[in-house]
Amino acid sequence: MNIPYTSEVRPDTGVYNAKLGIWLFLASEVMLFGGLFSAYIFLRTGAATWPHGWEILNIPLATTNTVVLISSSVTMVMAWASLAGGNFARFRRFLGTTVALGVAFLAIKGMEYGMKFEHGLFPATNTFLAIYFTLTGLHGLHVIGGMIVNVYLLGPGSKMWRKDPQRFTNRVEVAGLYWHFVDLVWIFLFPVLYLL
Amino acid sequence: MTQSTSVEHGSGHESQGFWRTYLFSQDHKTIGIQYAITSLLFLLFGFTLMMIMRWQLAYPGQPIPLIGKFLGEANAPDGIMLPEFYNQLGAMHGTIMIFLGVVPLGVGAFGNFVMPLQIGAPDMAFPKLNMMSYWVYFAGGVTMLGSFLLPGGAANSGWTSYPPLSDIATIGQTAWLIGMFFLITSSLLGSINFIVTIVQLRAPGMTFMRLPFFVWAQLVTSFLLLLAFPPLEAAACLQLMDRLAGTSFFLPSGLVVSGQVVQASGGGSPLLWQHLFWFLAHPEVYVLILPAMGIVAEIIANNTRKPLWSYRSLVYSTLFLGFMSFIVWAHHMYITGMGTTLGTFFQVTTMIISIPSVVILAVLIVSLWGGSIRFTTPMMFACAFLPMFGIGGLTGLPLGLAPTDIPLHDTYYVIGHFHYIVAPGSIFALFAGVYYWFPKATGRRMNDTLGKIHFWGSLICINTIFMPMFIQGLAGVSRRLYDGGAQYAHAQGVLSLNLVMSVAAWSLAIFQIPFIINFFVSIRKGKKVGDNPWDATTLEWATSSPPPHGNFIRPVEVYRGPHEYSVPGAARDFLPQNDPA
Amino acid sequence: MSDSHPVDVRTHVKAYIIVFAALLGLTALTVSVAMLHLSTGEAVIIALFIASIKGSLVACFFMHLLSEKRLIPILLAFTVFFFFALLLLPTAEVFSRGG
Amino acid sequence: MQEFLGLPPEASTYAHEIDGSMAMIHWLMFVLFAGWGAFYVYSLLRFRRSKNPAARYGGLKSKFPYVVVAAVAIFEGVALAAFDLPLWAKLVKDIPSEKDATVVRVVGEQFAWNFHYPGPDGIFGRTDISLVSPENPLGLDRNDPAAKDDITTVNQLVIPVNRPVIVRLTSKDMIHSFGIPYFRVKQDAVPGQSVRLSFTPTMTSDEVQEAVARFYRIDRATDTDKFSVFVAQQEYRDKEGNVLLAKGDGITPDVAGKLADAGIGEVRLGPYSPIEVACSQLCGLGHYRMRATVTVVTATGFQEWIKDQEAALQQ
Ligand code: HEA
Ligand code: HEA
Ligand code: CUA
Ligand SMILES: [Cu+2]
Repeated sequence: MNIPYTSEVRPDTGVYNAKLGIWLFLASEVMLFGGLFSAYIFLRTGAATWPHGWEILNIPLATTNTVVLISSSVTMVMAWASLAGGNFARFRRFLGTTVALGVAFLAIKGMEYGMKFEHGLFPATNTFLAIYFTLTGLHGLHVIGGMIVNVYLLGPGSKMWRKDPQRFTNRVEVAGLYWHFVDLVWIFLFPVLYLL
Repeated sequence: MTQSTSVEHGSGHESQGFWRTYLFSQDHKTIGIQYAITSLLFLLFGFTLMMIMRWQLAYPGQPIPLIGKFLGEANAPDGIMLPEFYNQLGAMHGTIMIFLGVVPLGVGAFGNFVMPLQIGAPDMAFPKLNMMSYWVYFAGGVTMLGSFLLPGGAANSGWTSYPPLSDIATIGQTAWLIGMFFLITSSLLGSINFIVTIVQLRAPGMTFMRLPFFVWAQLVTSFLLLLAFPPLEAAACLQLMDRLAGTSFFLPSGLVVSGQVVQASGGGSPLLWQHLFWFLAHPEVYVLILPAMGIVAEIIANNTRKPLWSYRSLVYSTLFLGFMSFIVWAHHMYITGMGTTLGTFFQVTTMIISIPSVVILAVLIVSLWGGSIRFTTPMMFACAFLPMFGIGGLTGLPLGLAPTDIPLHDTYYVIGHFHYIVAPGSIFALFAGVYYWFPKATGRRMNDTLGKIHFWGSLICINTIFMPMFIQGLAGVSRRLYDGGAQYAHAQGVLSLNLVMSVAAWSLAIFQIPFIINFFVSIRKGKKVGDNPWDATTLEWATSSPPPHGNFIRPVEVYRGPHEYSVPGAARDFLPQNDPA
Repeated sequence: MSDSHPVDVRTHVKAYIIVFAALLGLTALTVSVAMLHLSTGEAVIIALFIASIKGSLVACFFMHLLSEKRLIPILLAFTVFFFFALLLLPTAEVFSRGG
Repeated sequence: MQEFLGLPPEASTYAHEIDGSMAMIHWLMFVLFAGWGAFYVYSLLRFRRSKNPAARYGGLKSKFPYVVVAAVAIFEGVALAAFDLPLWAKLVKDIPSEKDATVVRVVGEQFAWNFHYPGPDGIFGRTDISLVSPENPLGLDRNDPAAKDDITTVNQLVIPVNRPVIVRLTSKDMIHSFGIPYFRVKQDAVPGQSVRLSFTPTMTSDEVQEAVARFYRIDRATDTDKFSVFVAQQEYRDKEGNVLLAKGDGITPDVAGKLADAGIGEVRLGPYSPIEVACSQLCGLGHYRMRATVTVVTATGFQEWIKDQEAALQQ
């Protein structure tokens, strides 16, 4: 049986199924991180004292990570553009770079965590660190999830390119939307946790 | 159109093998039935927990007969229930009924089975995802059930799981949180699938204003699940961190528990959890009721043989209800120390949200007027839904006004309020749905006599259970009391009602036996019926019973609104949506 | 965007590069503002303002929000509304009468 | 309406106002339910298939349902604006000056209520969680001069009638809820924060006891455990004049038997301590028994009680 509008766009709504699906998912993610952000504000406004992020956290590392993640977003969208332009080899290069940048991001994050642990700073130490580890940890899980999808699209998933190029391009676009969202979350996490 | 391809595939589905056909099916109808059976069993289980609790409330401190010996020494030594165990049963009754019973039945089962058929779609938009959401739900259920076997038993901090109590509770609470992650994931996958299906897979001609109201109800419900669950997920993450990583998101500084100063960094707030929890849980209550209203609307239109009165106000009220449900949550928290600013805001929004409910109920009641009412079994349950929801909804009003909520908060009045909505409300509507769509799923009809016994018995018993709760609540009896209030002077005058309610609850169980027999026997032995036994207009009746893989043999096209019954000048008293006439 | 032609894509790519540069610039800006150690109020406003610009750039260009038809923007408008409802939550701390 | 709803005695100033609001909203509910119920029953009967074989496509023509909806909306608006919002503001904000009130600190813990009076000096002594022990559940530092005269009780709140009481409420461990049904008072005790509330009792405990006393049927077979919270409200004697049951005494199987012998089938009983604090928030396995008694006494009675407590402190 064929489900309609898996690769072509439904004229009256202007989207194909998966695109609507991923946007809905992102909407729910907005509410997930929204819940955590509002928890952060709730605790911070209620706290007697609250440290500045820069006093505890490592700004240069985090800035590097911001640049890494933004770059990976660019390569992700370029990967999609390459597919849309019909250039599969270029797509592979760009998506490969995206995955590599994701690994770099996680490695730097891991270093940051390691440094904190060495100094005896754990989630249980205080509320600031608790929220820091929870938010960045959850964000890290999202990065890992995105990387699994990207690796799949780079490897076994890419067989679809020959059978149904349109659908495969859609898949990459959808994966990209998710990846950009993860980037977007970081764009807010970075100032909120590190700079304020 | 693409549907034409479904014809070839429709005939080839027998070759799928047992596993793919029954267990790991991706067909929305099979998944719907899997959801139905699982959630009905959970309902029965949740009810059983409550019947055990009702023994303790009726006869505090006396050994439980029959099953008392099997509950375990840690829970009920010599068959006498311990307070810890009572609290576990209460928390798990609430959790199971809501998250594993009513929502999966209303959304997972009926939504899955009926909605794609009603919009003329061959299946859900993402069949694999659909299968996954069932199995994730199943895993959540297993986690919750399994938690009874953990040391210290299941979660025992109420279905609301308020910290600090839940933060320091036994390991069952961790299982509860993990179970909730499964259930939340399942709901998210499901709701994305539902929305995409409704938006994208409507058959040609099926405009939004021609959708059966049931589909509207599912659409709004899905949005509620999609956007309200994540904040609870966030809260569950934080509570899990508190329990496993030693953080103190919900623990303030300076706690002294049983004489010991708690070793935690402190600086958290117990109220934060309540806000995040109720941000989900108020929309969640509309998740419990909207599918029920959808079912009732369909059945009323079909059995009054006339269109719903003012379909448009029904739809707009539902949308408005869904929208408003996100900004009333703190009416559960009036007595936590709320000031006047917030108090005013939430009282006003709560009163505003009651208006669309009044409109919905008015539409459904007024729809009876001018009809030619057939009292079939589904119709009887649907009709009973109206005043029962009315009682439940009306008793929400004094709770919604902060001054009158003070004496009523956390008393049996609240228990009565919401049970009137979810038990003789939602559950009756779901029963109605089972009787109504059973012929579609099996090609056979359930027995009417047994159905009527089930109906009258349940109606009487259920009112006898929940009506006395208002009396107890007004007298000030608290909920969640292990002995039902036996040691409180102010409870003495209404204490004897506990026995009445318990007997009614056990009798209610007896009246479910005809239903269970009817259900299973009718699958094989029920009277065979045609494709459209109720002379209905919506698309699910335009295909065979049960529908084939791919749903429709020929592509369907829609020409008119959902409930065109008794159209003047028409040959029959119903005009199906796909009838070009 | 699924029916883009190669030409189309090339202009896109140019836009992506410009946005990338803008994002880098804004990152530098927000970090340097943070070095000034302004008062909390000012710092919050500036940091969130810059973050919002960056976020909008990502959403509008990388996520093609600008070229989506009605459906998705409407969905997002709703989400934003509910998101703000969620941010109403911390005000509870401010308006509570405990202390 | 109040009697119909079975509301308990109104033993504080706010109780009456809240009950008024309660009665009003229940009137609306009954009227709505009866109105719609009549319409509903009539429709079901009038339009059943055997009576009305052919349905009418258009259904109800009149717009009256919208009028009803509008009326409900207006009623709710008025109830809010004119009654409930002002009443709520009053309940939350109208706290008298501490000079004109009896001030008590109330601290909930699993599963007891601790009451802390500042004593004659009117100043609460210092507390410190490191001093908490079974004998000193509040962690009161008795070396602090302000603490020397502080009175603490467990599960017993004694307050004078007709004088405002200000409660400073908090909790040591879980969220508890300080609910006194007869005063229509309920307030969560949230650990880590303290909240002030105020109410004025208008009836003494004895008056309440009298108000809720009822006749109960007693015979040999009576399960006297069911009457454990009751005491007799008057004296019962047999024919010879021997006292079988004195005023203020409880019922035992023995007494029940003697009463039956004397041919007394009904006795007037009232609860031993009628006004009580009921914890109304699930706080653990002992939640159901987290009960404290409130003894409302006359002003002189209260002075005496304070004096007794101070005397006990000196020893
Ligand atoms: C499906 C479930 C459901 C629904 C629909 C509702 C609907 C409403 N609820 Fe309820 N509620 C719960 C489930 C639900 N609730 C649960 C589970 C709890 C307790 C949770 C816990 O603490 O464990 C709760 C608790 C609860 C509280 C907190 C009480 C407390 O803890 O102190 C409040 C307070 O405002 C409230 C208010 C309302 C209101 C104003 C509505 C309104 O939407 C109702 C509007 C409806 C009407 C006004 C009816 C109109 C009637 C007519 C037109 C008459 C018809 C007559 C005939 C047919 C004859 N509810
Ligand atoms: C959807 C929600 C839901 C439903 C349907 C019910 C249904 C019932 N509830 Fe429940 N209840 C809650 C949600 C629900 N409850 C919640 C949230 C709480 C608060 C918990 C807390 O304090 O944290 C609560 C608390 C609660 C209490 C208060 C306990 C206390 O405070 O100490 C009581 C007391 O009597 C009670 C009783 C009942 C009864 C008798 C039913 C009956 O109506 C049950 C009726 C059930 C059926 C009729 C089963 C039908 C199923 C079948 C017949 C299966 C057929 C199977 C096949 C065909 C395979 N409930
Ligand atoms: Cu303390 Cu319940
Ligand atoms: Cu609510």
